[in-house]
Amino acid sequence: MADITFTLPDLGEGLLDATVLEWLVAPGDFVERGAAMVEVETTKSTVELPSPRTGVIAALHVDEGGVAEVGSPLVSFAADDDQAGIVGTVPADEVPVRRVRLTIPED
Amino acid sequence: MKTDDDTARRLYRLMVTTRALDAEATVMQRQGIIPGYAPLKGQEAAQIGSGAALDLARDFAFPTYREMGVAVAMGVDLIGYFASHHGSWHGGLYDPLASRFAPINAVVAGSVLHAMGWAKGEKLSHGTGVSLAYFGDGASSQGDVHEAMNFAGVDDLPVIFFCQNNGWAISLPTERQVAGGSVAARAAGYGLAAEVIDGNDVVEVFEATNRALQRARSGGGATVIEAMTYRVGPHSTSDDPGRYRSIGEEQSWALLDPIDRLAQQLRAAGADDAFFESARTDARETVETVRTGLVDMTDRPLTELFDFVFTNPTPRLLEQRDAYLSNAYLSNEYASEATHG
Amino acid sequence: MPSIRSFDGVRISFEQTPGERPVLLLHGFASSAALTWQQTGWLRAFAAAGTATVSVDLRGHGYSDKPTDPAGYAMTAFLADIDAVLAEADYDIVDVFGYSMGARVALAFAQAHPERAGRLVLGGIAARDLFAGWNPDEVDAILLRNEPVADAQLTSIVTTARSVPGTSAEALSALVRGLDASGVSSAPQMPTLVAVGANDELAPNAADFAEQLSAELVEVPGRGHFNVLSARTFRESILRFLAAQV
Amino acid sequence: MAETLSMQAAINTALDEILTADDRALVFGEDVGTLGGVFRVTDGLAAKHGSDRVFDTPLAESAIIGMSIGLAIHGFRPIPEIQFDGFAYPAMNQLITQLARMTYRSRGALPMPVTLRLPSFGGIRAPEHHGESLEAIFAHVPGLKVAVPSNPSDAYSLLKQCVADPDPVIFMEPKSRYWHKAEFGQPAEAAARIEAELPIGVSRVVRPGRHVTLVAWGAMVARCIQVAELAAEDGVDVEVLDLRWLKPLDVAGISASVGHTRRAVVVHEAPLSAGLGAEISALITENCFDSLRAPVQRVAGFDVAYPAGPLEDHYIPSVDRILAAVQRTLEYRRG
Repeated sequence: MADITFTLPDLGEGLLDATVLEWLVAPGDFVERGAAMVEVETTKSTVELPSPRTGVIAALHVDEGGVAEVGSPLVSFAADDDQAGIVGTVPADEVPVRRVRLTIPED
Repeated sequence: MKTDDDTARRLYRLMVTTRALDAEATVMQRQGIIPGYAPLKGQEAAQIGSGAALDLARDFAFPTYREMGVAVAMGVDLIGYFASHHGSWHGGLYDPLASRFAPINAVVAGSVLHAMGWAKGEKLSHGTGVSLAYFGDGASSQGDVHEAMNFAGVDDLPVIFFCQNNGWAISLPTERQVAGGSVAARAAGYGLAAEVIDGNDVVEVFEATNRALQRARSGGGATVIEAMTYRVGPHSTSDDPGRYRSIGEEQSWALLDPIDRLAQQLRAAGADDAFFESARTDARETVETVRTGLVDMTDRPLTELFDFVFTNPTPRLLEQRDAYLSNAYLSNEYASEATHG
Repeated sequence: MPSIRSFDGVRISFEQTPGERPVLLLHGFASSAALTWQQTGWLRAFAAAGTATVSVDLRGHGYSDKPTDPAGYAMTAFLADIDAVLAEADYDIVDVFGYSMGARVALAFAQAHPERAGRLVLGGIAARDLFAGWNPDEVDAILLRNEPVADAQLTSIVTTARSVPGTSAEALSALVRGLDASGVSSAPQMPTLVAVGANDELAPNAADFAEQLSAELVEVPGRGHFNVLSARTFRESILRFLAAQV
Repeated sequence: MAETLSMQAAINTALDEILTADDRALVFGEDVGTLGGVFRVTDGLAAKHGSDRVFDTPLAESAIIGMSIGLAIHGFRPIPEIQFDGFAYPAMNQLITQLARMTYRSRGALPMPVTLRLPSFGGIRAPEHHGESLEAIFAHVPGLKVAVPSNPSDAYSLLKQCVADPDPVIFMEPKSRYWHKAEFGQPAEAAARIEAELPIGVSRVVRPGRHVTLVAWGAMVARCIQVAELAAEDGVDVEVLDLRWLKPLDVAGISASVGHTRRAVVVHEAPLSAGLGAEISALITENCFDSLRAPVQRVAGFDVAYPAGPLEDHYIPSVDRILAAVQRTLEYRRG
């Protein structure tokens, strides 16, 4: 269950870090890509960062009030190894139900 | 032919319903009600504008797997349409002839040839109907599309080649897909009329489709319409656009929403809150109806594994069916379905 | 970004998003439409609510022209710019949402054209005059010569302002001298909301100000002048206020 | 401790090593570059080997195969991907009349070292045309070879063998097994295995037994191992033979197995009629007629289009359908 970690994206204008004002998601939440995820403050302005991924939040790496560095971990999503392909589902390894019995041959 | 206010309002209602259904489909996939879905968010104007222009008495539409908006515009049975995404029946459970809407087709470009063929039939029978083939910038690279356009050109066939250039074919951007940068530009090579239109202006799409319909009905032959739009959502509910494009790009397009654009024009033309509220209410009712239909949708009866392979089934196939359905090891709820004729 | 040429030849750029009831968005001192409304998620929130927006880069800011003559920054110039933009956008009546200096301009617009403003939201602003206590020469020391001055708050605000990319020190200097952002003459005639961060040091005693305008008030706990804009409660209360039936 | 790997990762490793070892090798197809493949099988290869050698193509399967032929004539070793089995149909002309025929037409002057990777077979509740089994079509074409791995280590070693082979090979990847992890062994071990298994066309007994042989490939191998374990509960000892190559078929291997179990059931997902099961059954009858204790049985998909949703569980040979066929061979008495 290797999580997928996203760093604080480059906020432009040479900014190196930002203060986390408020998380709009919590670990365990299912979030769609693009939904509002976290509010951060830079020296110049506040920025509402959208979720970079559709999935379940695994961990928030900077607490509210904490300083996040551009390029260092900000949020992790749970990513089960068995990621479905572009279509369809991942087949479950079910134990098959059997009804037919066999008889041992004489030879 | 200017689009009057009533038509614009009808187009708005159809787009609001399509947007609500499209969003609910992703929710239903997350909830496991359907295994997968291909969202069309952002392309409502291109689909409603073209689908709503068709004359259900004589025209025929050929969709791929992402034209739910066209199905809404043409009044197709939506529970039957969503049966395809529900995994009940690949082509959907609606009646294609009654709906004038060919079965859902998962391999793109193939149905473009079918639209051309239908148009050939319409011309041979001296009808005034027109077929409309849906394909995207991705499918425009398939040989089938080029062959269809050439055939239509040779015979001046009454078909509209409607390309929703939505910027992406799964992970490939249009500039890596469409050499020369324009699908419509190729029409000249086949002697066809062509228009590149703002696919996010539903009135422009509606009027361009009507122009092409008039041309075809009056013997002027085929038209290539390239509706420039944008696939705001992922290719499918298990796609991760983060691997090939930025959120900034998606959100800048999302801000230029085709539904809001028409809302602005309707509001300026005097539409009041009551109108907008009724559009939202209709959409909610349709979503509830479709959702309930899919939640209650039962598996297809086993006999349907065999029933539609041929129009006149071979004896061997019937034997295969009867042998399987009457097998002891099928659990009793199936065994009772043993065929009876 | 589309733009129009205003009465005095100054080119004003602005951004539009479609929707039902339009709202005019006016950013703060040394900011821009993108910084104040795009990055903070406001444009996404308005799009989700189906509300049309017109976000203007006020003269001297963003992509708009940046005159350096203080006379070019009279409030009447700002109002003329807005008239030109609204004419281009083909909007007669708009709701207006201004932040900080933009709130001053919004208030002036509402008072100049009461029949054109539907609802009015004034963010990050209070009774105190915008540049109250700002000595233009000290501002120039910081802006033009990067020399800190005794007033620590002024130094920090103006230094930050200067560091915003795309800003022009000369334009900001001229604006501080030219803009007569004096106090309020009369209560606006349309429904008004004053919305501030509870710790906004540039907008003290907002409650009195709201009362003076007979306006509703929202104070967001824990937030100051520079970080209330993207706060969830700030956003929700303003959207609710704007959505209330006229 | 032997490393466990999914089939996706095993194929990714093989492609990575091939691209590193042979600068003429190219990997291309729809969404294989930036996206890393719709099943992530080519993930990271474009970044590592550059977009000149791992690249996305426009959406046109005929062109993908036609281009591969031109590249091969130019001296490259193309490894194209067609994204799904059902998308191979538009490429049939290039595959059959051109790729399979070029060496013959040029009297050997133009070898075609092309390996087409084709995610195949069903079992993932996918839309139409995403669960088809085309092996019989390909196996019937003179000039094409066909290989089908059933597990990660075979996926690794078979793919390397296919790419090394100078002739065109259709490498059918059982997509329902992409995610299943299995013991893989160190790459060096796997490389050694390849040397041991030359020439191509070798099958493998994955479970020895003495009462009946189940002949299978791809995802059906795991299904047959399940059947063998269930049969053991009844005291019946089932041998499972993983063919690995469908063209050429391992006649010796098949004959050896059926020779000692004296009963055979062939299992495949493709429709029954004119499926590859018919060819295998004919070979068994021709080579093991005297030792057969029962007619060869075939358990396959019905002669219907690949169905949607839950119907796929009835279409694909189930444990019970295979057990029923095994029982027919056990209880058969000559008339």
